[in-house]
Amino acid sequence: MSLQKNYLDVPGTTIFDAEQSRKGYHLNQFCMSLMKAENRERFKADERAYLDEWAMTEEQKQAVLARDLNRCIALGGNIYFLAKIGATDGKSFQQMAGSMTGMTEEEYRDMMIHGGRSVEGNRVVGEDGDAQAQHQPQGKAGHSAQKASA
Amino acid sequence: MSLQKNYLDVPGTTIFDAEQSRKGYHLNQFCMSLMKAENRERFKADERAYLDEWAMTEEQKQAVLARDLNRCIALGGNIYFLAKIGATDGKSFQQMAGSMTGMTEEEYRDMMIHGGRSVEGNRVVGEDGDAQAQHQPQGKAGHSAQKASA
Amino acid sequence: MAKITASVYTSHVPAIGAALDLGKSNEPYWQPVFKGYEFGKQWIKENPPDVIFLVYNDHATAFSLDMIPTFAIGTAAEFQPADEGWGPRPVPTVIGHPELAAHIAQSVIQDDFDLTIVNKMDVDHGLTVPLSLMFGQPPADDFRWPCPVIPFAVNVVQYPVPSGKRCFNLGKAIRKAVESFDQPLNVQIWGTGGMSHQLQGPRAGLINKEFDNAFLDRLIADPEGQASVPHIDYVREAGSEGIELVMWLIARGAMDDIDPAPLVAVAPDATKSVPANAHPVSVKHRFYHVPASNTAVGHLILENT
Amino acid sequence: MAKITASVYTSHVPAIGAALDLGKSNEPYWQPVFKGYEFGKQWIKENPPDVIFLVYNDHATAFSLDMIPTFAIGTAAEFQPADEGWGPRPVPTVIGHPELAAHIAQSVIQDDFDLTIVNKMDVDHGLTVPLSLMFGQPPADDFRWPCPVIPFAVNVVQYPVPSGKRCFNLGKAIRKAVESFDQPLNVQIWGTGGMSHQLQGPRAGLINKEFDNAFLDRLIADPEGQASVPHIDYVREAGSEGIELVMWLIARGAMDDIDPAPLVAVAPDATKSVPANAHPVSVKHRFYHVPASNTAVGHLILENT
Ligand SMILES: [Fe+3]
Ligand SMILES: [Fe+3]
Repeated sequence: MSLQKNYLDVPGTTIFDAEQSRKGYHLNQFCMSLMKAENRERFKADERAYLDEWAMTEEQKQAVLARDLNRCIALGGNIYFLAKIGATDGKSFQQMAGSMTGMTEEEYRDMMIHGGRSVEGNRVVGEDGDAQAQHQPQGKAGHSAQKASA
Repeated sequence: MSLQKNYLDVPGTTIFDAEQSRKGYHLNQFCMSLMKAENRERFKADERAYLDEWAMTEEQKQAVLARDLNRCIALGGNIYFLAKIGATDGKSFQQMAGSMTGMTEEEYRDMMIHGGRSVEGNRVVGEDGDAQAQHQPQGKAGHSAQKASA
Repeated sequence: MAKITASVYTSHVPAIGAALDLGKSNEPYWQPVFKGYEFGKQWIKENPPDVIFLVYNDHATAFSLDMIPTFAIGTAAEFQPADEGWGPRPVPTVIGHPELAAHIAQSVIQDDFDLTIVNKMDVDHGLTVPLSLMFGQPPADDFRWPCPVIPFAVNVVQYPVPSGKRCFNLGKAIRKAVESFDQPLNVQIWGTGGMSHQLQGPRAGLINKEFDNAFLDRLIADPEGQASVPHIDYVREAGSEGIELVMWLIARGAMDDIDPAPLVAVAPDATKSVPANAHPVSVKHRFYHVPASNTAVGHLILENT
Repeated sequence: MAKITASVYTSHVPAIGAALDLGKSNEPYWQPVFKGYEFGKQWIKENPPDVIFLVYNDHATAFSLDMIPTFAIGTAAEFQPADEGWGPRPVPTVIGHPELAAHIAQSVIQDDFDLTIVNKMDVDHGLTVPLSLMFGQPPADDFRWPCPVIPFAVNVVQYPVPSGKRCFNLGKAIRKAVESFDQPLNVQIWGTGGMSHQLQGPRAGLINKEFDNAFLDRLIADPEGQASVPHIDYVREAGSEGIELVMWLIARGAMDDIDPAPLVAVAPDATKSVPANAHPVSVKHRFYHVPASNTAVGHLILENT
């Protein structure tokens, strides 16, 4: 590839382009299969066995089992596909989105009620906004992590 | 519709446009099903029963049973879809195409070997070429038909 | 002759559908959202369309990674509400308008838009939530949407997605197509998706009121200018899913105040003469609210005059 | 940097595949057909491409009426020969080039071509017969095609199909895309289908040698002029399936002698200055024969100089 990817410097953001799509093909197609009620039942009955039916990497399978959506996205997953896992778990889009910030459900919901995350400091990698790498995880989880390392 | 259909005056020719496609949807989708060997077997075992599984009109089913490809096309069929019926019968594209002219296989094959059908008189409805309505069916079949009516 | 009389713009947040379907619309969290649609519900009763041309995006529902059409037009007789993983929404089947849809497909393909024609697809919240917002839940004893709908799906999931300029020009071609249909239909065109939101990664929850309101201002007053804004600006300023806003440009491009000639790239030093606008649009309603779940909700109704 | 070095054009008659697969290529009926490809088989051995960008049409194989993409690019790692009803052709799996395909998709979508990206599809005779004609049957102990192939399917089954001008411009955009790929690949672009033939109705069997040869002349010397010929001329003169020839214009538009600026509609009175051509193409081979089954067979090899 040599077409410019001018979207790599947005912090905490992965653009689902052809390269991500290729990486995540089987992961995302597994997610699509959860749109059928009988597949959701089979997945819930034995997650590992169901995942082993798909040509996913072991890393992708572990990320799904751990419900680590950030990891799933790094491995080629797309949020609209991954949402089918959340739906199977009975989770809302807000719970799924919040889980990627490290915040608790309440913390994330509060942030949204108060107008959502500000774009200030979150436009370009290297600024100091709350979505930048140095401030992860967010919320109380991050505070304790920062205390622990201090 | 009011976009001009400037292709209605070509003799012996049906353009597969959106309107034909809508008319022939179930007929053509039935044909697609014959791309699977097991469906070809089921169709051959009981054609009528297999056709009754599809939301086709009775007229379309009759045209398929009679292998009347001209009728199938008039009812919304497209030749690339209909070819799956011929394939199921073990027929070649040349046999299928020839069957729509009324010529015998030999007559049609001879016409092709000698350079195919001429475009002269066959460009516009109303001319006097061999594809015009007044000269159907073609070949010996047509000669006898013309004698009988004379 | 058919005619586009108005365009409607709205976010299509899935949680709004869930709130409606679970009877939560009177909760304090949701009340301000639904209040913003009261005008629209009354307006559309007084201005009932014969057909809605509904621009939306599929969210990995009808289209997996096996086939990703940039633009897909639904020409089928009907479309079922999809099971997105929570079970299908309890809303009516969407009835299509195969004749008009096929006519529009024919016209815009001849105008060099390379559509994919779709005769079988389920429709997800991107299409059904806007219908719910504008029509409410149809009564059990007459369980159907008030009019046929032509679904028009735009790829905004896998990059590259079509440019703002491409979307705006497509709107112009759709208007031309509608106006050449020989039945006297009152057609509305809806643009859905957006506004600012991001559903993924540590930046999830991004909202940008300034961007959203500037977008609304410019969509109304300078849509051609807005059409030239590159995707990276949407992503950076309005979140990775904020890119859905390009779909609003399709609906906007179909309005009467837009010069129907295709918008082409203009050299920076070219002098552009802006003709006085003989057909201004009328802003019937404008609404903005934060949040609905992860998303800013925007809503606009424009009428041709 | 990747580079398109040559373009190959050929009919893709299914009966040719059947003749090869059933060992009939030495029969008197078929000998003149295969003789016409002897030059090409030798030429491609001496000029082996790294990748073939193969423009063809699907014949109701991968695409039913459920989804009809105007332009579909195959970005998968491999593509299986389809069972078109007679069982799959006994030819190797087609290996794709996902990186280059995705790169081309990204580039031409950004140039306003609204592709459908396809990650799963079987390929029919439209794609495999040209490979068989140019490469022969791969030996049993090394049963594979000599290089990767990017399938590019054009809708020529349901009207409206893309115009000649649209196809020609797409060729230009493909060339630009290939030339911006950062690996030094030798790319060939193939245009397949045609020449005159009609498979349906009382006019089945139509052949028009004059039209076909004039098409070949003009494709070589005045492709821009040929690109402006309307579809109805192909249908009337070259049979309902003769319309497949528009696909040759995609390959032709990607050659070096073509002005890369998009071809736009020009007012009849506009004076057009034709620049002296600094990059003429070289005609390596030209072949024409009637019949193969229902069809006239045409074949052309053009090299960039
Ligand atoms: Fe959306
Ligand atoms: Fe073909």
